[in-house]
Amino acid sequence: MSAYRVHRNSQRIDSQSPLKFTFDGKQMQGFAGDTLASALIANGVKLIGRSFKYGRPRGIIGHGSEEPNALIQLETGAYTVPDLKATQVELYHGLSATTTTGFPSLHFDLKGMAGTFARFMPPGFYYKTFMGPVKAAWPLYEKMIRMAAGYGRAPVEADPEYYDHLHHHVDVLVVGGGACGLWAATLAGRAGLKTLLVDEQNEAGGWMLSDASARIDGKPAMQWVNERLAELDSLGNVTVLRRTTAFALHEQNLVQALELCQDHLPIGSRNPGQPRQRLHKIRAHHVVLAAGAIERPLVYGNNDRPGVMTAAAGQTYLNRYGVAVGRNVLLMTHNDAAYDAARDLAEAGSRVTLIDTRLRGAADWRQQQAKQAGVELMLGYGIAQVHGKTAVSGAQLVQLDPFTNTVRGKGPRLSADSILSSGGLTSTVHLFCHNTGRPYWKEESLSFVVPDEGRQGISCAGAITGRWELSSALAQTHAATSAMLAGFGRSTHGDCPQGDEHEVAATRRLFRVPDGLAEGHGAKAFVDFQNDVSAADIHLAVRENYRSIEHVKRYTALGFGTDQGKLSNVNGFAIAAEALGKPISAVGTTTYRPAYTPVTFGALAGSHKADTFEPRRYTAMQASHLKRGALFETVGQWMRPWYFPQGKETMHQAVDRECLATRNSVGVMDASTLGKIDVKGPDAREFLNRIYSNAWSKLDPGKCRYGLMLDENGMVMDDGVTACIADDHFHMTTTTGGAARVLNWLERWHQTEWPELQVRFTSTTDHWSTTAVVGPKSRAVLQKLCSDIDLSAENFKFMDWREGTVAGVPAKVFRISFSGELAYEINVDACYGHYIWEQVMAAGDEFGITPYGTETMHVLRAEKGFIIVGQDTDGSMTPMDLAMGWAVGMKKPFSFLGKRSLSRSDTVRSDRKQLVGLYTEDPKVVLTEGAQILSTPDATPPAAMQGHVTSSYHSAFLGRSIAMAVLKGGSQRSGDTVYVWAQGKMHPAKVVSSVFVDQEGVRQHA
Amino acid sequence: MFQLHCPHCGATREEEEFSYAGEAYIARPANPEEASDAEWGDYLFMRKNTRGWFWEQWQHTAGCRKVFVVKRHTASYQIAGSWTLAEGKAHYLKESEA
Amino acid sequence: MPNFQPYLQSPLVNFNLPAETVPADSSQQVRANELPLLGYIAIRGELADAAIAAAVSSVTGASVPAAGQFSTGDAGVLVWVSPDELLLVTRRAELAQRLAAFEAAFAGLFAHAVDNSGGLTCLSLSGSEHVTVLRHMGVYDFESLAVGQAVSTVLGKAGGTVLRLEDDGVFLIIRRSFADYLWLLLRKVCTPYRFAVAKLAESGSHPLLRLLDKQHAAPARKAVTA
Amino acid sequence: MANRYSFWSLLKHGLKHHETWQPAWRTPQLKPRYDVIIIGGGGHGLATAYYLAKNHGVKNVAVLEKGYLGGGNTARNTTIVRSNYLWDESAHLYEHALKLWEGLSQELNFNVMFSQRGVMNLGHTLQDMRDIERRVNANVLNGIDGVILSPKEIQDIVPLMDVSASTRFPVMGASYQPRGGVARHDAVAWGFARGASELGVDLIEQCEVTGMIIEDGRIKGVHTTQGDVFADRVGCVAAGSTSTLAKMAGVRLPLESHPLQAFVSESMKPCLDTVVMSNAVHGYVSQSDKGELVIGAGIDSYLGYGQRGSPHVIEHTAAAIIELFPSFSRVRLNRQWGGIVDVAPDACPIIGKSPVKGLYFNCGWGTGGFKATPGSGHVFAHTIANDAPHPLNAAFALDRFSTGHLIDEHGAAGVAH
Ligand SMILES: Cc1cc2nc3c(=O)[nH]c(=O)nc-3n(C[C@H](O)[C@H](O)[C@H](O)COP(=O)(O)OP(=O)(O)OC[C@H]3O[C@@H](n4cnc5c(N)ncnc54)[C@H](O)[C@@H]3O)c2cc1C
Ligand SMILES: NC(=O)c1ccc[n+]([C@@H]2O[C@H](COP(=O)([O-])OP(=O)(O)OC[C@H]3O[C@@H](n4cnc5c(N)ncnc54)[C@H](O)[C@@H]3O)[C@@H](O)[C@H]2O)c1
Ligand SMILES: Cc1cc2nc3c(=O)[nH]c(=O)nc-3n(C[C@H](O)[C@H](O)[C@H](O)COP(=O)(O)O)c2cc1C
Ligand SMILES: [Zn+2]
Repeated sequence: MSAYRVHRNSQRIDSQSPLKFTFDGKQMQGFAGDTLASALIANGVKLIGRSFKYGRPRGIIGHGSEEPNALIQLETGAYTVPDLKATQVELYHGLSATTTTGFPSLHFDLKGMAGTFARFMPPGFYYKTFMGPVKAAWPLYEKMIRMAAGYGRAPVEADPEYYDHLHHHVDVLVVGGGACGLWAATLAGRAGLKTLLVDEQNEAGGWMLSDASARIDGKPAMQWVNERLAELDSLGNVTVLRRTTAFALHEQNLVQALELCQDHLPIGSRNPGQPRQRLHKIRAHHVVLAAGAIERPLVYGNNDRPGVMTAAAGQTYLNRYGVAVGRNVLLMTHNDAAYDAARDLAEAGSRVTLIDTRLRGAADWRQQQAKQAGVELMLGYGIAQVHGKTAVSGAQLVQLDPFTNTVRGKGPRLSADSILSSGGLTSTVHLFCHNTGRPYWKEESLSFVVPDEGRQGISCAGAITGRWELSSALAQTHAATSAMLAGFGRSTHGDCPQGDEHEVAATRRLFRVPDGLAEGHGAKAFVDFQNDVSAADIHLAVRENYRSIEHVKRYTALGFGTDQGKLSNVNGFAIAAEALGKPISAVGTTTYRPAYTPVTFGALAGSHKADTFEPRRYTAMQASHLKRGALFETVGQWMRPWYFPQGKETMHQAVDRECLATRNSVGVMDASTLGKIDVKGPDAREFLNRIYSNAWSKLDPGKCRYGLMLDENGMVMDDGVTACIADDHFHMTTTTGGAARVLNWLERWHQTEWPELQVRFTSTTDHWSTTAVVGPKSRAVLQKLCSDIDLSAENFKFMDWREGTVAGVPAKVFRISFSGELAYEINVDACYGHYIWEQVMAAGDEFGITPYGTETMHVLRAEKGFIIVGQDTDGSMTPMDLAMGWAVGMKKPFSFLGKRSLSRSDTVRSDRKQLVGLYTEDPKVVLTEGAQILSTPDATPPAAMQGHVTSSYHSAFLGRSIAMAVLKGGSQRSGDTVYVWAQGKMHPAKVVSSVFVDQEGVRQHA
Repeated sequence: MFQLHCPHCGATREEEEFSYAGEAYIARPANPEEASDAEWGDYLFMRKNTRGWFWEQWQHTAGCRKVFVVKRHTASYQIAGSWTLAEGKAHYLKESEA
Repeated sequence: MPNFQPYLQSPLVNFNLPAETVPADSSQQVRANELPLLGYIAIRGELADAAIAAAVSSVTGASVPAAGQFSTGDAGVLVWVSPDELLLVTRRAELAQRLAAFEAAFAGLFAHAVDNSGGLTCLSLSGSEHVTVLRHMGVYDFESLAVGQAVSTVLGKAGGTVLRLEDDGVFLIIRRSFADYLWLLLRKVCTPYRFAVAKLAESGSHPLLRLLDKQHAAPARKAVTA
Repeated sequence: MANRYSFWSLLKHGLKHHETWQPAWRTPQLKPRYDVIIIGGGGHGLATAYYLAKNHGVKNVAVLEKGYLGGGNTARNTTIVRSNYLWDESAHLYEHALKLWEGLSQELNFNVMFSQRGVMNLGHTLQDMRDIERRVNANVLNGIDGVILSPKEIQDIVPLMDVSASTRFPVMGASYQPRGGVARHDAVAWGFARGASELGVDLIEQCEVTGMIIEDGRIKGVHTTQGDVFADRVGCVAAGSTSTLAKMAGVRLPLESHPLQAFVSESMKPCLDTVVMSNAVHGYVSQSDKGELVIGAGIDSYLGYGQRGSPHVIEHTAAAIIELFPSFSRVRLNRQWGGIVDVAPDACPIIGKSPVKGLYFNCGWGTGGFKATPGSGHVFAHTIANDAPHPLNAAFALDRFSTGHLIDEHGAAGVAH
């Protein structure tokens, strides 16, 4: 065991609060404030996973969201989460985690064996093979590939926790709670702006949490951080959200941020009343990006061995978590900053050798400090190759040429239990780039960075601009924030905080540490750890002409992982640039896309789940339907009674009973879901003439008419009955699913095309409850409820409507029929809907009144050949196709919507599909809705399909089956025999009229 | 996700309140019966589909239900402004001429 | 004809809120309840037209509110919906009288009133976290909704109009068929807070509460349970 | 000459540290004149060039690509391949493509990882089930495989799906095309690129077409960012950018370009072995060979050339996936992106001649053209080579928008991906 706990004054763990946890079933202990990663390291765990492609042993390499290797499965059962980065999991008591890779086990891994053949598995190797020996072999190969891929396991139980969304509208959103973000928030807060600061970590402070020696305004940086937090806390206009990651930035500064509300708590002590995670949707006038920077490693041979880390990680584990990552540490750097890590580790008792790739090393004061702490300095060297297999055992050094990145000579072989490297910082530019922003290559910072001046609505502050020295990062933050405040017309309160000024020596421009061999000949030097992309792989991609950086990414999978290349991208771009012989700036970056770090699906969904996934709309009669045992059908968002089974009835039994009761006596149906639109104004009639295919000029008050609505393409889009209330006033009904669409349709035509027409549309769908009383006894039922309307056949005719009272309630009664029976639709204020329904039921009792649902409604209307838009039509049917030419007023003066389309060459073809009725030869056979129709019994593919069955039922009234269908040239094929085919079964049927019951209309006119 | 300004409500609201309503100012032929099949097809289906500054209609479906026009850049997603149908038309015509 | 005894049911009748109602107190972070069975009249007409505005005022006793606002008058609360639409929330008992008055006042004008009383209901939402709860449900900047303002916006996947009459709370006007969904959603987003179906405040001169018909507030008459 | 790819070639080159691999395609200089210019180096454009050279002997061809090859929608799609379309015209076209897919890896000597793991379209309402019935019957009668599955059968194939009756959109059944599946999108572009290049086609990247050279109603060539190039025949295969190019030629098209978004989860062990699509709930998902769930979101309603859309669309899709797969609630989104899809009014492609002689368009594939890639290239090459459509694309001509002979695949075909 090489890593060990030390005490550091800077540490953020509470050594008084030990926590027990298990990893791969082994009991371990950590402390409050630990991450799973820091606790694992402290427990001596090095091997944490196997690599994706080669099964190489891997350990923890980073300390935050950049971690590519330590993907673990947290917890089991319903609480399990795959692929969490151990570096971002806060330790809690009782936590259990397992590795996600290694088969059959982490220590004995078959893929690892296959890794022996790694040299034959370059990038894209699967594109080049698995194509033979026979085609059929590929599924087997694929199965193996799939089994070998993937990290954690998807949960298989429903999520026991919940999520919600919270919307914010703020003046300023600050992303990042490091020194710079805190200062920006302080200035915004002091200026009185409504400010929100988010930081992904459990504590604010950013790098200051790791850098024990930093000072601001002459005091320890963390003291300054705590003062800032206290001040922000005291300002009423500032909110600080911890454990909250801004993961996407969208148009007009809409930022999505994920707050982990309870993930840091033991499962047993989570509050079920609080969400597990919360998605914040923040609309900010101005965003300050202070997301900082992430240290990248250098690229060198076997740089993926467990025990290899970034220098920043080593420094963080030490200073923040009180864990020294090794007793015998090698640290390779090309910059000054990493000396601090070496110094701190040495101070804490580790043996540290600092390998500076620069011949002259760091600024004197840093070299002195390091030496004083006991660090051994080796200048002008680099690590060619790491030794050790499942753990670091040492490294082979080479002497570097001081000017070119080549090897000048051999170096010593050193033993070590831990190897750190620093390849400089990479600015966290992601959010800036989510909506078109592009970073630029700043050579002096050796990083892609964002501009100091930000852009419209966005300021950039601190390390994100490539400022690695605290003093200059703060100075830039101060300037950028002041400029932002000026934009708000506010002034800046406070002087720029001062970081210590240091002398710094120049960085060495180095990404890939040379090993003296041609690329691809030496040990694998990894760039992207999660996807096993080595420096040689990038060269190979370029050699094979995958030269665009996007091709390099896609061919090698560079940056494709769950870390999205936070450690690897810049090294990858630099190596590609070298292979291409181009400057890095000309290579550019791949595209930064959300999410900055992964986001739980559940959090994205929020409360749009289960019973609130999508509205369920109910009518006022819902309780009545439930009481009578209705089963429901979803129609659009509405829940409509489907049928009302009694006892053990099947649907067909129930529907037969409902149909017969209605045809023979009386049935009742809830028609409230139909869309209703009040159309009123002097030009209402003209408007209807334009919007409907049929004519409205002569419809008198007191009368109703069925109307067909076409789209401009001439196809039927909706239908319904419209009643004339007064000369300038109509009550329009639409299909249940079409209500909103039709209202918007009317509004758009009126507003955009005919604003001169004086007419207005008001939705009254919810206002009216509609009870349809249907059947020969419907008049008798109504007579019991209604004294002020003359219900006699002569005075209240089919397609009339009357106003009066029903059961003492003001009502509009329409004598319309969707069943071909004598029928009335009672419309009342929906608050009376339940009452009226129950009154009708009571009044109908003596006639055996029978409630029925949509299924019976469908049978009754099909018996009459009435269409249902959306079932008998599919957006390709004209009124003529539906044999409804009678509903087209070709002589109307205004060219109504869709009219012109009806005369196009294709639309007037006589062999279009037209609506017909079908009688099966065997009356017991109920055709399948959706069955295809053939002219001959030969169904050999490709068979010439003639049309299909749109509606098909057993008609209890007729004692046989009936069907509606659309058939090529159907209007001329009456009497033909056709062959109806569905799922291998064929039934002959005869083409007949689609009106099966009461062709003369006697019943509805009764 | 856009914030759109509804000139009727005089308020800037989130995209979720609105429905996109297509290219603005497509003129319906005054005499459809006189249009050829090709002209009618053009009116029905052919669209500018501009990459760049584009005049489009939105309807404030969750608010005032009014249709209005927005001038939006379809590649950068910048929004230059929004107007009532009547007000916008003058700007639109001026730009179309230019 | 038998002696009919019509009863009215509010859209939320199936939740039987009266049975759940407890006295309001300050420990409740979110309080909600229904103001059942009010009268709702959509007024359609160009509001910029002085004659129409005058007619509206004459019937309602309220001035025509500016965009995004509401006003109050004898007849109740008058909410701006669009440049050619207002919503009058009034006493249910006065519906017929109001509708007739509009008809008379709009004679000769291109304007009219449409009864929508069956189609809408009103919720009161108050308590220290009531704005937070709205922020869970909808994208609108509810913190900016000042007293006197009304906004029609989306709440979850439904629409709704939110009115702020006073600092402590808002009123939501929602559609009947979405009421069930919105109530479920409201209860869901209130999970983190102490929630109560709380007794509505004494009406006094409160412009909305005083529209409540005491007679209908009696649960037994309303909630014909199924 | 490019290397032949095989297991043995990997061994051979591996022993030589992979230093001996040839470029997958050549990087030629742009010539001043070609027989045919293809605008757009996506899957369709590259396939067109490949088949022009392979089947029609037209080898003096340039593919002009403004960015990098395969970087348009080809790089962004959810890779669903199926042929179970409703109408005869589209069914035959997509089935033609599917048959080509079945031999494509061998044809190209490039493993496009075509994985026939089956595609399921769920039905949640009675009308969905009618539509499914109609479509599956039509498919079978057209010689396309398809069956209807019961909820129980669905559950057996996709154990993690919630098929209980209590959900908001209960799963009532599904259509299932076993021969459908997914393929590796990038490999398709690269495979065709390599194949075409080997046959002599010049692939020119970073070459944006900025104008058309037209004389007397005939195409003569194009202006590009690399200079003018001449050819008597030009095929435009630019997906979301088609309208922009058509405008250069003075051609009006019935297209709208919308953002269409997708996202992937983190990579997980195999947990979903089929492609699952749902129209009513509006989500579709498969798991890639690498292990991430690949999920398609809804189309954004507005025009957008930004390759990004609105976040609430993604949120709704995540909700839809959880509705279908409640246990995926704790799975995490890794990356989201968008493409620009060119949608035609009838959700069907436009393939054929244009009013400008020698200028051909292949566009309108909208949200679902990846699956057609080989078939589209095949018939388009035929169209260009013969100046007349292949029988399979004759119905997809531009004139259908004036005759009214639309092939409306909207409702009937389910989510059109
Ligand atoms: C998110 C998403 C999911 C999808 N899912 C599926 C699916 O599951 N199944 C399916 O079948 N389909 C799917 N599609 C659709 C599918 O991606 C496309 O139909 C298909 O890839 C189109 O291929 P293409 O070659 O025509 O277009 P593209 O790949 O877009 O190629 C067009 C090329 O033209 C280039 N170009 C444009 N303008 C110019 C110019 N002026 N000069 C030079 N070059 C130019 C572009 O840069 C581009 O590379 C999806 C699409 C998206 C966006
Ligand atoms: N040596 C190192 O590794 C290192 C790393 C970073 C910063 N620094 C130095 O620290 C000083 C202060 O820098 P700073 O304040 O600009 O950066 P910082 O890195 O100290 O702080 C940035 C903070 O933002 C958080 N963050 C990043 N992306 C986020 C997101 N999308 N959502 C929420 N939180 C997010 C990070 O976790 C971190 O806490 C500078 O001098 C800088 O050079 C050093
Ligand atoms: C089928 C498919 C699977 C993908 N899987 C991943 C993935 O695992 N990781 C990843 O980072 N991106 C993945 N991507 C997305 C690409 O990184 C990229 O976002 C997409 O091709 C669009 O390109 P752009 O983001 O460069 O504009 C995938 C894309 C597709 C089409
Ligand atoms: Zn508005």
